[in-house]
Formats: sequence, C-alpha cells, structure tokens
Amino acid sequence: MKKKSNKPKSITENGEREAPFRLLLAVLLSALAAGLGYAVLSLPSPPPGLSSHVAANLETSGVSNPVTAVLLNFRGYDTLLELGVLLLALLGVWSLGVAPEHHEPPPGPVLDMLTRLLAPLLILVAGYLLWVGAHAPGGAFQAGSVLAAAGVLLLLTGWRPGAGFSGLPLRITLAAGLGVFVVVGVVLMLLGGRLLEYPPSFAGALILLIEAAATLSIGTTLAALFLGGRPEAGPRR
Amino acid sequence: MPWLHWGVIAIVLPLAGAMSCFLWPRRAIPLGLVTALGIVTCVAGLGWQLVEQGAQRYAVGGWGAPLGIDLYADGLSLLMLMATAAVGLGVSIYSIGYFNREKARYFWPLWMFLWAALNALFLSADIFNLYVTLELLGLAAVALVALAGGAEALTGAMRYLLVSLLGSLFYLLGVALLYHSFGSVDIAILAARVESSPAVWAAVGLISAGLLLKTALFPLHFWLPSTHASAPAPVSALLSALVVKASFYILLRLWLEIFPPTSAVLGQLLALLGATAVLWGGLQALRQTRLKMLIAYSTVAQLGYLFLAFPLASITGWTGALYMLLSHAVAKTAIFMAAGNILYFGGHDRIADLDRVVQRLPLTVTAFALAGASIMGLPPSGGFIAKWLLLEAAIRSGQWWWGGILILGGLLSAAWVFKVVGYAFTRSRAPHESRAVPVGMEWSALAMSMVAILLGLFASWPLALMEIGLPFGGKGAE
Amino acid sequence: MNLLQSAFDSLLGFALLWLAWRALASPDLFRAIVLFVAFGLLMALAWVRLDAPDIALAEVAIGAGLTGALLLGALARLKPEGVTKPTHEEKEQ
Amino acid sequence: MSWDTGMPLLVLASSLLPGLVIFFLPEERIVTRTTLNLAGATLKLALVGVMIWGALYGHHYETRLPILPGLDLVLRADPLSILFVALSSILWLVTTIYAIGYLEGSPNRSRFFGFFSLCVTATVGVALAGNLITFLLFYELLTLVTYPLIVHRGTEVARRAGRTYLIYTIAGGTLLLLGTVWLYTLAGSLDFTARGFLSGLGGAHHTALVIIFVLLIGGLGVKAALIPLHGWLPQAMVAPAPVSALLHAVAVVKAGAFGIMRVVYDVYGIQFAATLGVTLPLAIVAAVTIIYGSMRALFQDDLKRRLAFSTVSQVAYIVLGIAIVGPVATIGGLVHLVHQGVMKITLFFCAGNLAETLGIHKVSEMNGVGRRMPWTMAAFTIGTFGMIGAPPLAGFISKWYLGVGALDGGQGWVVFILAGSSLLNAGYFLPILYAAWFKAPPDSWPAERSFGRRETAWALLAPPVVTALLTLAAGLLASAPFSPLQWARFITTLEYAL
Amino acid sequence: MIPAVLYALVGMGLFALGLFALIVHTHLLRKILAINVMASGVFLVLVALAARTRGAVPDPVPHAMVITGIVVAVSATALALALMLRVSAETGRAELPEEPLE
Repeated sequence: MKKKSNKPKSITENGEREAPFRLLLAVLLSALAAGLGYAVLSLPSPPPGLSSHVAANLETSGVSNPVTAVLLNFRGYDTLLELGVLLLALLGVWSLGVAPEHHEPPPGPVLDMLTRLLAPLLILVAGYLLWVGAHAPGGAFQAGSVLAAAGVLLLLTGWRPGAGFSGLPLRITLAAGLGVFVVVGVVLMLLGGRLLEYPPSFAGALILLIEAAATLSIGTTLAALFLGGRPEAGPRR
Repeated sequence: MPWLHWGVIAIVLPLAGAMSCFLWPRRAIPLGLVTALGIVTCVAGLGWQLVEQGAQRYAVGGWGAPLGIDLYADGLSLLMLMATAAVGLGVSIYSIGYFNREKARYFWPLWMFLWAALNALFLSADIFNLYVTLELLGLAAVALVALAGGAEALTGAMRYLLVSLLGSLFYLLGVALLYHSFGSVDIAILAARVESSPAVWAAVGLISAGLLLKTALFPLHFWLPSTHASAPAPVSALLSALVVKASFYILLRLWLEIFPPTSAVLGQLLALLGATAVLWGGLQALRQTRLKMLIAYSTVAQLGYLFLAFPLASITGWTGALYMLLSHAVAKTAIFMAAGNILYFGGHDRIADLDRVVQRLPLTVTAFALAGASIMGLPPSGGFIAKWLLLEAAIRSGQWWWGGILILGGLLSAAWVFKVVGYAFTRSRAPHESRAVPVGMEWSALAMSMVAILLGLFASWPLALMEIGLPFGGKGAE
Repeated sequence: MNLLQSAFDSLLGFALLWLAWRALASPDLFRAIVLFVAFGLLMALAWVRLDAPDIALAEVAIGAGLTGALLLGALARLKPEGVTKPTHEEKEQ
Repeated sequence: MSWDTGMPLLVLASSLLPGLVIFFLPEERIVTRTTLNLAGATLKLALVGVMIWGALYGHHYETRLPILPGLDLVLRADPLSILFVALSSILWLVTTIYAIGYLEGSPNRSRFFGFFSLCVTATVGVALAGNLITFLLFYELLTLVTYPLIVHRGTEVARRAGRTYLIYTIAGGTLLLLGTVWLYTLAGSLDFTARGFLSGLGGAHHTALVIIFVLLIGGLGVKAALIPLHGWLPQAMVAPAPVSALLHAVAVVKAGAFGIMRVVYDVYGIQFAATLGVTLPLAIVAAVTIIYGSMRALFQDDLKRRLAFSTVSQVAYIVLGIAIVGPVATIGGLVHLVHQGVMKITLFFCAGNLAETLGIHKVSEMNGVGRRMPWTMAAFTIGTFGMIGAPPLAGFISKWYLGVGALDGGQGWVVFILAGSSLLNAGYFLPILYAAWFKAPPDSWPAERSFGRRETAWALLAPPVVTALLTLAAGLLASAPFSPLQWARFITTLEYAL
Repeated sequence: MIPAVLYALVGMGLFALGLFALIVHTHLLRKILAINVMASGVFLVLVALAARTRGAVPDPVPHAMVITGIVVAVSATALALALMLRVSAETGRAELPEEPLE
C-alpha cells in the first residue's frame, strides 16, 4: 500500500497500473512470500498446540466435538464477539440504504420448482447440522449458513418477508444469537460464576440453546445481507 | 461482591445497548445515553477495583489461559478505558443534537458496538481475541463513516474498510506464526516463552505492519485524512481520538510484553517515521483549505508523537506517550466537535470564509482555542504534561533530537490553531446564512476542551493510575 | 499411496494458486467470481486434506456458497458500470 | 486550606473570576461590567496589601499543587514577587479605570475586559510563581490572553501585529520550555531559592548550564524585548492605548524582565552566574539594547512608536542592573522595574488621551497641545523628565543606583552607556515638550471631541495624573519605608546574603 | 516435504498473490476478491501448521479460529459489497479515486 501512494498515478486503459510498477511490486511481494515461507519452514517441528489441553477438558465441556467445544465453550467469548461482528455488518449494510428493487424477471418454473423442493430440505439439513455439531463436524455456523442458503433461494425466487415480519420480529430474530449468548453469559455471572462459565452438568444444554439461537440468527442475517439493504418500511409491492 | 467484575460489564453493557438500540430504534437516544452512563460507571468501578486490588486477570468461562481467553486490566488498559469513557460520554451528548432522526437510528447501535469493541480490545489479554475486537472495531468505524453519505464519505469509508481489513489480515498472519511457535495466544504466556527466531521476526514484522497501517503512521497514513475529514463530526472525533489509538495500544502492549528485547533498531525506525509524521502532518495541516481536513492532518502529526517514545524506552517516555494519547484524545474530540459546530452553523468549513461563522460561536471558538492549546502543548494542559515528560525522557536518554521534533511539532500546531482562531477577531459584518447550533453541541465541545486543560492541572492522578500493575515496569525500566 | 497423496497435495496446492491467480486476473468480472467460487470449493478440499471437516463444511456453505451469492448479487446490481458484458450475466441468471 | 495557603489563590481569583463572568455579560450590561472590573481590581489591591502586611508579620504564603511526580505548581509570596505583585495590582486598578473611559461606546467590550482581567491574572501568576514550571505556565498563559487584546481592533494591521507577536512569543516560550526541562533533568528541582540552587552542580555541567542560561534568557528576552528579539513590540502599538500601557508597563515586557531577574538571582544565583561567565554578555546585550532603542526612538514620528522604542531601551536598564554583579546595581535594576512601569504607563495614558480627544497620533501634530490639554501634558512632562533621569523623579533614583553600582562592580563603561542614553532620551523627549508647550497650536486638531469644560473625560484624565504623582512620590519619598527603593534594598540583602 | 507445510506455503503464496491483486487492481470488486483470497491464505497457514504431526488428531483451536475468521470475512465482504454499490451509485464508478496525493 505504501508503494501505491508513492507511485505516480497512471492507469492503463483496463484500469490497471502500469507495467514497471507491477513488476517491481511483484518482485517485492515474491520476496515477502519467500521470507514468510522461510519463517514457516523454520518453525519448531513438533507443533506445540493446545490439543492436549482441549482433550483433557473435553469431558466437562458439554460436547464431544473438540471444534465445537473450542468455539462455544473454551473460546466462546470469541464467538460471542463474532456474532456481534455479524450483526454489526448487517447494521452497516442497513445504514447504507434500502434494499434495491428486485428487478429481475420472475424465476422460471425450474428454479421455482427447485426452490420449493430445496428450501425445506435445506432447513432440515440445517437442523441436522446443528444437532450433530455436538459430537461430529457441524454446528451453528454451518447450520446457519445452510439456513441462509435456503433463504437466499427464496429471495431469488422473489419471496420477501411480510410486512408483519420485517419490523421488530425480524430484528429480534437477527439479534437472537448474540442476545441469547449475552444473556446466558450474564445470568451465569449473576449466579456466581464468571462470564460464560457453564456448570458442567448444564454445559451441553446451554451450548445447544446458544447454538440454536445462533443458527437462526446467522441464517437470517446472512440472507438479509444478501438482500443488500434494509427492508422497505412502506407497504410491500 | 467477588463475582462482580466491572470490566466484564463494561464489555457486555455496550453490546446489550447496541442490541436494544437496534431493536427499538425509535428509543435509540435514551437507550444509548443510559448505556453510556452505565459504561462510565463501570469504568469508574473498574478504576476503583484496580486501585484497591492492583492489576486484575479474569478467565472468561473459567478456563484460563492457554485454553480459554483471559481478560487483563492494569493501569495501561484502565487509562485507555477512561479516555474512551470520557470521549464516549462527550460524543454521546454531542450526538443528540447532531444527527437527525433517521441517522440516529443507525448511529446509536453502531456507536455502541464501537464502544463495546474498544472496551473489549483494551481488556483483552489474548492476541486472537484482539483480532476479533479489531474487526468489530473496524467494521463499526467504517459504517459510522459511511453514515455521512455523499461521495466523499462513501469513498472514504470504502478505502478505510479495505485498509482496515488488510491491516487485520497482516495482524492475523502474525498471530498464526506466534501461535505455532509457542502454542498459545495469551500475551502473558507468550511473554514467558518468547525467544528470537525467524518466525518470530516475521510475526513481529507482520503484526507491526498491520497495526501501523491501522494506526496510520507515516507513510501508511494516506487513508486517514480523507476518511476522518469526511465522516460526521462526532464520528471524526471518535476515529481520531480512539479508533486509531486502539491499534497503537495493541502495538504498545505487544512491544512491551512480547516483542524480542533486541528490537532497538525497530524502535529507532518507528521514531523516525513518527518524527516524519509530526513534521509532514503539521506542514500538510497548514496547507489545507478545509477545516476538517486540517484537523485530520493534525491527527497524522499527533500520532507521530506517540512513536517518539519507542527509542527512549524509559518509564518517563512511555508515560509521556500515553499521556499524549490521552490528552490528544480529549482535545481532538473537542476540536472535531467545534469544527462540527462550525459546519452545522455555517454549512461549510472553508477556512478562508470562516470569519463570519466563527464570530457568532464564541463558545465553540473558545473550545477550539483551549483544545488547541493542549494540542500545541502550552501549559496548563494535558498536552503540555505529555510534552514535558517526553522532552525529559529524550534529554535524559541523551537523544535530544527527538525533543527537537516535539518542539517543532508544537510550533506547527500553534501555527494552524492561531490561523483558525485568528478569524474570531476580524471585523467582518457580512450577513450570513446560518442554522442555530443546539446548546448541547456547543457545551459538550467546551466541556471536552476543559477536560483537556484540567488534565494539565491534575496530572498526578492519571499518572498514578497508569502505574497500576507496572505496565512499563518490566522491559521499560530505566 | 504416500506418493499419490503427495502428488495430490501438490496438485491441489498448485491448483489453488492457479485458480486464485486466474480469478484475480480475469478481465471479466463474472468469470472472476465463478473462478473464485471454484477456488472456494478447492479450499474445502484442502480443509478435508488437513483433517478439518468442520472448516470444510463452513467453507462450502459460507466461503464458496454465500460469498459467491453475495458477489453475484452485487455484480448484478453493478450492471450499468459496463465493465462486464451484460449478456453474460443475463444468461446465467 | 488555611489563609496562608489560600492567599495566593485568592489574589489570582480576584481577577480571574470577574474576568470569566465578564465574558458572558451582554455588551449592554455596562454597569455590571464596570462594577465587576473595579471591584476585582480593588479587591486585588486590598488582598495584596494584606499579603504585604502578613509577610511582615512572618506569614508564609504558599500554595502547592502537585502536577508531576516530584514537581509541584507553586505560588508563593516572597519579597521579589511582592514587589511585582504590588506594582501590577496598583497599575491594574489605574489602567482599568482608564480603559473603561477609553473604550466607552466601542464594540466587543465584554471580550476585551474579559481578556484584560485574564491578562492581569497571568501577570500576577508570573509574579507569584514559586518555581520555573509555574512561571512557565503563567508566562505562556500571558501570551495567549494578550493576543486577543493586541488584535482587538480586528483590522488587517492589528492581525498582522498579532501574528508577529505570536511568532516571537511562542518561539520564546519554546526556548524557555526547553531550558526548563533540561534544567530539571540536571538539577531535579525548579524551586526559586534566594541565591540560586545550581551552585552545587558546579563544573561538571558547565557547558550545559551555559546553554540552558542562553535558552532561558532567550525565551524571556523575547518578552523583555532585548535586541534582537524586540521586533514585535513596536508593531504591537496598533492595540488600543490601555493595552499598550498594560503591555509596556505592567504585564508582558515586565514579565520578561522579571523572569530574567528570577533566573539570574533565584535559579542560578548572581555569584554562580558570574562564575559561569554569563553575566557580562547579558550586560552587553542590555547595553546595546539601551542605545539601539534610544536611537530608533529618535527617528519615530508616530508618538506611540517612539514610546515603544523608548520601552525597548528602558526595560534594558532593568536587565543591565541585573547583569552587573554587585548589590548597588541590583537595587538599581529592581527599583527600575517599578519606576519604569509607573513612568511609562503615564506616557501611554497621555498618548491615548491625545489620540482620543484630539486625534493626535504623531509627534509633528503636537504643537501647542499643552495649552489645549494642560493636565495631560503636565503628567506627560513629569513622565518624560523621569525617563530622562532628572532629579528628584523616580528615574533619577534608578539611574543613580545603576551608575554607582556599575562603578562598584568594576564595570565603568556602563556609566558612559547611561550618560549617552540619557542624552538620547533627552533628544527624543525634549522636542516633544518644547513643541507642546511653546509652539503655537494649529487652527484645528485632527479629530477633536468635546468634553465640556474639562479637557477630556474624567476617567481618561485621572489615571495619568495619579501615575505622574506616583512618579514624583517614588523619587521624593525614596527613603521612606515601603518605598520601591527600600523594598529593593531589602530584596538585595537576601540575594547577596548581606 | 510434509504436506501440511506445503499447504502453509501455498497459504503464504495466496497471501502475497492477494496483496498484489489488491494493490494492482482498481475495481472495487476485484479488491474485495483479493482481500478474500488473502484471508483464505491466512486461514490455510493457521490450520496447516497445526496439522504438521502426521496421523495425530490436529489441534482444534486453530480450526475454531478459522471458522470465526470465515464468518468475520463474509460479514466484511457483505459490508464491502454494499458500500461498493453505494460508491458506484454516488460516483458512477466502482473504483476509488486515486489517493489524494500530497
């Protein structure tokens, strides 16, 4: 980036920067990549990761899939903030303006049919992924994004949330993931623990509760992001 | 109440505030204000807790590092939190009048997210968690800049977003190398295990580059002026006062704790860039024709000061840099608020046509002048104390030339402050279209500038807080 | 077996770099996005090779699927730009 | 907080608070503003009186506020500060009355009197400062609050003068800051102490101490208008007359001279400064400034510019007295701080009266003005004779002590400087007097305003008459207790441990 | 060469490649693609280095981090695309004006 600001601005016709500059940059970045590659190769060979710590505490984490245990329990605070990032991105998109008009032609019969079939299936898959995440690959994020895929398909066929849903109910759905996470964390604090310190006997249930809310929010948020703006306030078309 | 940790509430509360502002946008202003007051209370509570018990470590989820994420609060984080609370409260009050109904719906939740990100960042002891907070911070800041609308602000926001993401990726790659070198992302554990190796050096380079890009240290400052100048005034204040400081804070933390002790050359390099920033930013500020652009360039210059402490590596030097950060945060907030008032009143911020506007806003000009006095480091002001400490550290370490940079920078700031303030004393009586500035906007600007001055009279108190947990005590000791 | 694996890994690595390069260098934006989605799918394969099925799932769903949808949606709205060939996308919709 | 610790703060507050209130007063609240102004000035004078009385009875007035580890803001009443505080609070009262009369009916008066009060607050702070950092604080504050007074008229010329003033003074403040910080790193203390606190450092830091001395004197010399740092002073003449009076006699120039006094006597100590070899160069700079200022004054037709160059020259007398090692010269320097203030303020009041009443700005317009404005010109005459050093006026006392002190300190050449300067003084003042009293008045004055039977407004006439009488009294009653001379003698016994 | 390290090297390559494209291209959509390629590179490094011991269960912590990272990346991409559309609507071009060079 530094180079960019120092370089005289001359842009070739197809919107790219001139050749000598590109060459210089390529050389510099190759050197960077080589240096980073050397750094990687020089790393100590036995990876000193946290596998043993995770394994030792998996028992009390409430789930048996180590990745889910890290995401929702050991480093659950990261995930909490990350749900914040997701909601924040949506807020940002909404603050930029109303969702653009949907001016594509109505979907052909094939897509329409496909959607009718796929959407429920995807929702089922999402539910399965959410449930299975406790002990096998899967979890809230994967489930949420499959849910979002169903939403995107519906949006592509011209479906829009009803006026009754696009107000507070929609906003509650969007904020549910972060909201439930925060409420669980704080309630545990009020009960005398630390933030997000699940009692081992409830950990599994709490994680499932959080994941369920998160799945719903992630799915809705990602689909809403696809819409590219806030839902119109006025009457629907 | 052993379970009550004020710092945790200071993170959770703004998140809750953001959600409630999002859910009930029509009540965003009262909800936001209540949250702001709550956060200020929490930070005060945390300060009290730290004074009573010393630095605090908090294991989120009860796991503790290295498996879990730890929060850590010492004098350094406390000071950053307090600066955020002071600026945040002022900006909250200012914003009541500044934004119209439609913008307020989005300003408040975004601002609460930004506040949550800042508090989380200053309390985190985990370098991956810091990455998440950085992203939260960056996205919130970008969305806030875009709130101004218009081509200038939108391109500014877009450029800022790309820069912010790029910086985060550099940082994250550095984190990856550190994790795989030492098997932890906890700062304290890394500090204990760190030893020099090519991977560590690569990580230091990547993390520094990413954070310097976000901190806009010369010559990576190219994105800052247009972004900070085109944002809505309260957002400009937040960006200049707090957001760029957040990445500086991480850099400082890592520098003090993790980076290999042999990074003296890097320290000299940073100070050299900082010195260039001071002079370059100051000169550019003088050349600007638009007030907010001028102020934004002054931020580039003021950020340069912070890096002068790196080669001095003494407690006095670090304290001076941190005090510079604090007083610049408060003073620059006041100045951006004053500029916002001028823009609101007269509809433009062309410096050459300021005379008619400035004379009608005596409180705003006073705020500008008082905060300006702090920026140029005149006594009694926070800026003066900071300059004094940095000068003292420079002379004591025998590197007096960094002191010379401080002096020159102060003169350059004086030049632009008086260039603007001078318009208050012209005799223009020409009629001018104007819009009355809400009382809260004028008084919050004045209040912030008063805080900048008071920081010069009651410096011993924040300086004592800074010492909690001896953040500069280890490697930084003389 | 081992040799085969190594060969596969090398091929996959090379393919990743090549696809990324093609996606970023393609003069046609629509093509670039399609190549990027393909790149995402190959990334998922790489995650599987690295014993990271969770990430592979997330990558397929988010990295390739949703990001691709977002990119295509944005491109469709960029139409008046004229950088892309309009006929191309009409067909794909 | 007891009375003894609160007293210096009260003295500051007596002008600070009225000043802050005045800022918020609407233009038309003339009575309230005037009342506040006069009440503040009178109260300050009374408080200073109490402080002098208390100091005699062994009260130790000191306020401390820690700002940095090991470094406090200190306000303290020692004999030297009392000398300056008394001078500035007396002259402030007089100047306030004058300014009320002078600015009647002009715009932005609330702003003016607000900054006017802050200006005096800063001056009193400079006087009471108990260490170098406190001094620096108020010295810089003085810069800031006098700027609006200089540009008050808002004209292009005024703004240019203001810019020049800022460039000079901010650069000076920077030098002072640099010197102060450096000194602090060497000495670890900044508290003013009679006979200085540096003598212990001795030879190890000889060069550093000399450089610091140059930095400090350079920073202070800007405000004291020492050559070559005097350029701002003649330009600042565009300010309204009460401001000029304040700049030249009470606040800015005096703050510089007073600061040099502090540095030489209470930071370095005069004996130690002499062993460092810095006093003679300072004396030479002062001597050059004396002659140069007088020479320039000789050729100015603008009355206020002539007075300004006269100030350049006269303030250098104070510095000369400081720089000559020996108690008698010190007395001369100290007493001239007061005497020059009283005399110069008289002259500026008179110049302001001529401009306000008759529209006279130039020396060449003053023919026969003595007949039109006898009281004003009588006061002016006393002031000029004082400046020239004619006995029995205040100026004579100063020059006598300076001359004797120079011989005493083995600096015989100074006598020639004094003599030459007196001749030059006479050269630029006597023609004015001759023209005013003995030439025939013109048919009409440039811009005459009528004040009924009086020659000018009461508020404009009383102040110069009072200060002229003070000039007379300071000379005639020099040996009375509490006279400036006796107080200067007392300070000198402390500084030389006599 | 252990395959895991190979993937890490590919990750570094993707990082550099993305950076190159980010700087060279002016169209915002390409810049956004480039950022995503860089992100993929970083994630690859993070996970690949955890899988260096052959046969052992890989460290799940970087896996969780990468999932976090992917979600962050898609959020940022969505915001960037929306912003790009607004920029292009406002200025008529989906490009940044050249940096205001001093």
